[in-house]
Amino acid sequence: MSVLTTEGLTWKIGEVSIVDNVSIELNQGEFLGVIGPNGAGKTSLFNLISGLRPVTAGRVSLRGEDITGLAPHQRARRGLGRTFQASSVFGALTVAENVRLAVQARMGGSMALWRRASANRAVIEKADSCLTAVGLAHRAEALAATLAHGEKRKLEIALLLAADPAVLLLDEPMAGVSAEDVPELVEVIKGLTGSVLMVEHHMDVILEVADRIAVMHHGALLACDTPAAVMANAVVQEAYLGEEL
Amino acid sequence: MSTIVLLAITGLGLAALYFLVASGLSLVFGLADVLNFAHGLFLSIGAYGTWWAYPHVGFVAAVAFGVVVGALAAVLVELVLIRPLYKRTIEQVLVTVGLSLAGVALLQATFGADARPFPRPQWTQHVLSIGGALVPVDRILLIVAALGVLGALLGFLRWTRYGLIVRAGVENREMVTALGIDVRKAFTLVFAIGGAAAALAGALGGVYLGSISPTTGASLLIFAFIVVVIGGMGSVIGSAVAAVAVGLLQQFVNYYSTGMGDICVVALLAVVLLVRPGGLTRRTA
Amino acid sequence: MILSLKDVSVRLSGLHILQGISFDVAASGITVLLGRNGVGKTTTLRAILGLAPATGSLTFEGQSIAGQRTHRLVQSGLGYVPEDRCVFAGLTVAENLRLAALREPNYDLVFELFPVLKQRLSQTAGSLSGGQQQMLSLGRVLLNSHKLLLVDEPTKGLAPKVVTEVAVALELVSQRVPVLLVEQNLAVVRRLAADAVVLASGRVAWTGSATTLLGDASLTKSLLGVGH
Amino acid sequence: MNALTRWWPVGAFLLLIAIPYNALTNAPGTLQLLALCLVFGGLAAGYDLLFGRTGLLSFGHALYFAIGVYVTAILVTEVGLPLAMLFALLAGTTVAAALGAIALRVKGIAFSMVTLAFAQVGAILVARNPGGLTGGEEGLPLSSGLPSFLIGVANTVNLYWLAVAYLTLVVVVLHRVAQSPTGRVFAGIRDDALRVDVLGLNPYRYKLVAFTLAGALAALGGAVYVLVVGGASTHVASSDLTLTLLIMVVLGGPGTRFGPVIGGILFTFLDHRLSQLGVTFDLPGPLAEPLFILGTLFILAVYFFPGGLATLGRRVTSRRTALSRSAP
Amino acid sequence: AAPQAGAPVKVGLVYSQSGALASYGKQYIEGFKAGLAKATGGTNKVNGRAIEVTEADDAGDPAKAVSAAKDLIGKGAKIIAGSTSSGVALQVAPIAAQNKVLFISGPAATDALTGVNRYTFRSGRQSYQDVMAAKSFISAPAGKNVLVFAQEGAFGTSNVAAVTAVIGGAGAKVTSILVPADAKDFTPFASQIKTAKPDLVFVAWAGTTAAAMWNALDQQAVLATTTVVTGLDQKASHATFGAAGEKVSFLSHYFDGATDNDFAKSAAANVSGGLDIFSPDGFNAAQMIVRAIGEGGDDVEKMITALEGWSFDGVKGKNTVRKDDHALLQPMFQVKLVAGKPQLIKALNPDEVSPPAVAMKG
Ligand SMILES: Nc1ncnc2c1ncn2[C@@H]1O[C@H](COP(=O)(O)OP(=O)(O)OP(=O)(O)O)[C@@H](O)[C@H]1O
Ligand SMILES: Nc1ncnc2c1ncn2[C@@H]1O[C@H](COP(=O)(O)OP(=O)(O)OP(=O)(O)O)[C@@H](O)[C@H]1O
Ligand SMILES: [Mg+2]
Ligand SMILES: [Mg+2]
Repeated sequence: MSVLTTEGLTWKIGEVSIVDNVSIELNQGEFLGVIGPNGAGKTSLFNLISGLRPVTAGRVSLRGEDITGLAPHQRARRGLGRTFQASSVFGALTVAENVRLAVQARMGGSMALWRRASANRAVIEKADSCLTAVGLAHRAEALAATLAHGEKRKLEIALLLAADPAVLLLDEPMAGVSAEDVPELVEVIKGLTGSVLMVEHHMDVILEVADRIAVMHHGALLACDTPAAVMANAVVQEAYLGEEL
Repeated sequence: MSTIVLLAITGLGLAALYFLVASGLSLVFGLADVLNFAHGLFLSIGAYGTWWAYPHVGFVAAVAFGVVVGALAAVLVELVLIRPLYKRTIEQVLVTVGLSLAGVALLQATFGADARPFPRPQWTQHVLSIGGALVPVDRILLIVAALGVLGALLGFLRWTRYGLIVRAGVENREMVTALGIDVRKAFTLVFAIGGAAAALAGALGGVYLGSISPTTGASLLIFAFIVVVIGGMGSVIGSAVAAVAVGLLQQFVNYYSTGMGDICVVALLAVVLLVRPGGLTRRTA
Repeated sequence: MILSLKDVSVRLSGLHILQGISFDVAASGITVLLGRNGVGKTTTLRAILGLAPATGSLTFEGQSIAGQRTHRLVQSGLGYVPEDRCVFAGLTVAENLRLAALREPNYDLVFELFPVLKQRLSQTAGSLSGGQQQMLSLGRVLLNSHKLLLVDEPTKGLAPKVVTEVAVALELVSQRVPVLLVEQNLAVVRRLAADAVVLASGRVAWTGSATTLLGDASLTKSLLGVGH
Repeated sequence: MNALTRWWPVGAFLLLIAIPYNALTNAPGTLQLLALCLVFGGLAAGYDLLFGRTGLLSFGHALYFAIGVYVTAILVTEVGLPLAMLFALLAGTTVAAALGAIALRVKGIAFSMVTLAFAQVGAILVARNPGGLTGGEEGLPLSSGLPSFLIGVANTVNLYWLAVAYLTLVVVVLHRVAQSPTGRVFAGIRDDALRVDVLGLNPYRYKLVAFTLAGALAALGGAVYVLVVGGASTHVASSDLTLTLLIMVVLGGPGTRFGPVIGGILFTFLDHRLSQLGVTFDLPGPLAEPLFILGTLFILAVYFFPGGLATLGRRVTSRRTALSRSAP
Repeated sequence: AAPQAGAPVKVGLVYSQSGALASYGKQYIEGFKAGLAKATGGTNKVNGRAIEVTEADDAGDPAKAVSAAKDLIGKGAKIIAGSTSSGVALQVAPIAAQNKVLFISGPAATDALTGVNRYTFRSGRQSYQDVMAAKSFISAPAGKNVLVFAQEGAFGTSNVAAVTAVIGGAGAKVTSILVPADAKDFTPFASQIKTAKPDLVFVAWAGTTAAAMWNALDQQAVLATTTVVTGLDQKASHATFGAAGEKVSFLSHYFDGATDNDFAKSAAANVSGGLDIFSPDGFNAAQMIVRAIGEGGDDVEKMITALEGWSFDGVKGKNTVRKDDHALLQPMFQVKLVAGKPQLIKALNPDEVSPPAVAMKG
């Protein structure tokens, strides 16, 4: 059964199609990798799915419901979560508060002016467990702005874990993560429950976690198949992978 | 008919005055990212400078003097107050707010709170009969000056390397430095240009209003803000278009429904921003 | 050796990020700076450029450069490709390049390496994809003939094919100009680097030849945490 | 150190209570000035809910304050004081909710300008004296309809209590809000509203809540202010007033619990006392202009206490913890 | 309470020392000091009791004025005087009544102050007197078209009301154009006036935009084609009329040289830079205070009785405190500007310009 479907999704700027008639089905519990050359439109596709950009044509549906016209927060409420290619965390809040905010957004009860946030143990405990899961517990009291790049990436994953979404969009979670930390982060990502759509340029990571791989090229979907089939595809070899270093 | 002509030309005169104030504001605001509340002060300095020099030299030289003084004041403000706060945009705005309060008080202490008659050469006081309307020459003078400033600014931004540096510096000052460019000079230059434009507005505005007082700058500033925002921050062309819209609207509405002009301008601002949040010329971003 | 750091320390918001590091950058080839996230690699490059407040001695071509203003350093031959690209989003590609051009810019080289930039000259840099921005950022310094390039994670976020292209480009560049490179992709390091410096908890943990480092499984395991 | 930071607000509160009970400070002039200071302390704190806590730079806060002032002044003779204050609060809240709903559709400087523009309309209306309601530039004195315990110099102390009550209310409300789940969302919005959106919360709703609450607090402040001063004048609707609030907040420390209160009190006190100083010592030129001194002080404060007076103590502590953490 | 012999009497002066009206404040205080010296024969004492004057700045802000007044009253002042602006005067007046102290308002011209309460008096003129003086410029009002050109707000509306009552009451047809005080361009309004072709235009304008406004009236040939009357402001403003000045008929509250009596001479001797429009207000206030203390000692009720109905000679000539509503009946002047200098055409005696009596409100 598919949890996320795009049908003929298109985004144009002027006459140029940045995302061109993309139809994808993400199945329940599936891990779908998205690869493609720089500028292929992967991030743009995520932006359309998460509602940050209005679509030019096509539909997005989440668990059978058409969400094409909804605002980002409405999609998030229905169980769609995402990370950003460039780290985006709440810099002026501590790491712990970052995650608590995300947990709270998920659990509800945010519109409560007269309640003490600290009284909600459930939120705090959930947040702590998310931080532990990504290995950031020791940085809980640091301001997020002072984290190094790799730590910010982990925090982003923690924010996503907190929201417990049914469908996750990960935009290059491994970019800039030091080699030492990659295996750890891969474990975190493998441990995600839910269906995942992940853009990543690290082929070894993709091959390790993905059930299927979608390939984008010039905004269009070039192929969407098993890893083995995709790796064997001549166009993918030529346009994306190039020669080994 | 003659009424329409009169309203249109004087409305454009008003627009020219707004543009002169707004252009410098927009330049500094859009490019150096500082919402400069002290801009009105530069205007007053230009006006008082001209007023002071006029008895000693001719009108043109006095205006030139006022413009130079205004530019110098802006440079001084940039060097002493704004520069040490780079990257701290909110604080920069706050400093200019403090400066605008202190500056008006300083002018008041120096020149008195009362309006001073502004020197007006005889020729600016003549009226031309155009289409049956008696159009004062000073309006035409303002329109010509505004067109000149518009052309000069566009040229600066489009064709000079400084224009480029300034536009890049707004986004990431540090990176401009890391490309081997002394970005501080460029920002000082922008302030100087903004100050000069404000001072010119002060000098010609003095002729237009017939008198200056310490609060003249502040009273023009609020409309200049509106013009800048309607036009799209940082866009000089946008400011020009917005100034014309605001000036004409105010003039016509004031005539046909006495005194509702200001409220209409505010309504225009609200409508423009709600329809195009980035102003007339800017993309929504 | 073209650049030399002696006992360089950096404090940021009260944190002692670099605690007295010393190493040299050879006058030719690529010296790679390694270490896990947050160890201070970026901070080291910024300190060299005068963008982070540093104490200690910094020598470039035999002259002390401590305390010099960044733009002067760049004019005197240091080129910088920052970690998060820092292209000017509101300027077009052409304007980004024009801005960076100092004396006698070599546009041909840049367009040869990154033809896509030539196609997108009039597009604003902010609307380029992440990888395209990275190319622009590299292209900007390659325009000028610098004496040393400081390059921070240039292959981050690039498609495998482009990673190869960038590596090849850097290799070409390094034949003319020495490079101090921060890189996480060990395949790239293996291909390019002559010397390696490894940072750990604010100090230099190891210096030596890159081949030695990557050839020794126990060293890579203990210093970089990879291998078996 | 810890005990001090925890207990000083209680100490300060006790001090406020003690002021009318000793001969030194129990003079009508002093109490009157202090009452004004406290009202502005509360107002600044309410403004900080927008500026310091939610990151919304409104240039039109004076409007909601002015609504509180004028509605109370106009209605007090008709319906009596309690009802007049209630209507003032309702009017301020409603208008803030309505205009906020429009203004918050745009972001950043555009938002600032729309609020400025709305407030400008308010200022124009007040100055025009529509239907003889506001008294135009001559203002609207409160001459009848007041309960007797608020009338006369001897009863200034009751105005003072009113101001203390207002300030306490504002501080308590804001403290609760800052500690609440909603306060956490405000902090998130201040940082990055788009990110909050993607987390599944609608930033617009939360901003509107902050805006309306701040408007309500300002309107209530206006109702108290008009009683303390004994009349309304156009100044309360001017954009200058919002700028002054901004200055108070920054002086004290935006986003801190007591900073804006301290800033408001200090600024108002100086504003009133400096001109007296100028007269007493016959100071030359600009030094006799309170605004000159205040503007200059403010600029110096921006330089030398970034983060405001309230963070002076904290900066010392944060340095200490930072050092101890990097030690091992 | 019986006056204690020898104890000083406290008087509080709350007026603008800083802010937009600072120069009016300066004229007032200099006039006051000269008046006090004159009325006490240079001793500053009445019945052997020193007059202890405390000054406070209100910066034109009623909130500050109220604070200062409460402070002074709290410290024992029985008399408050000053009020440079109408807004301040209107808010200080109720404070005086609530605390049962005497309030002698200064330059504030609003008619609303007359009869506002028993404790409030005024030492200057009110708008109505200006309008009465304006009326003196038309010989036969019946059937004439009179247009009031004024700034929007309380000041403008009360002028329109006064003109409608005074000149309209005498048979003229009164219309009005009200304009925002901070308008930038007055050309449209000037052109509206021209189209209306009135026989007389009464301009009620104060503030910094006056020069632009006059310039527009002149350029659109309003001044050349009809009689325009307005009030003459302080000296510093005379030059702002420019060429237009000679085409306008002025009414004047006071100007340097309007009178040449003993009081004016003694005032001029004590005031730097010559007398100005509000010098008499300060001078009168001092005279009234000396009278109040002399007759009433510390008893405010007695002070009121002493002032009500009292006539005295002052800088402007003969002044009378009307018993019913505490209006100060006084002469006004018709003036023309010649080369930027005011010249007296005619002094109007107090009866010709006396405002209608109103009932005492409180
Ligand atoms: N402005 C700052 N204030 C406080 N701490 C900072 C600041 N900037 C960076 N840091 C801290 O300094 C440390 C080193 O950061 P730096 O960016 O140099 O690491 P890096 O080695 O480049 O990491 P990465 O591989 O993730 O890019 C990190 O722990 C980071 O949290
Ligand atoms: N707002 C925009 N205006 C114009 N062009 C845009 C805009 N946003 C994206 N583009 C263009 O759309 C294309 C796709 O961009 P996108 O960011 O989706 O690529 P990507 O596949 O995520 O690449 P990368 O792997 O480098 O991150 C690029 O060529 C980019 O220049
Ligand atoms: Mg991308
Ligand atoms: Mg780094």
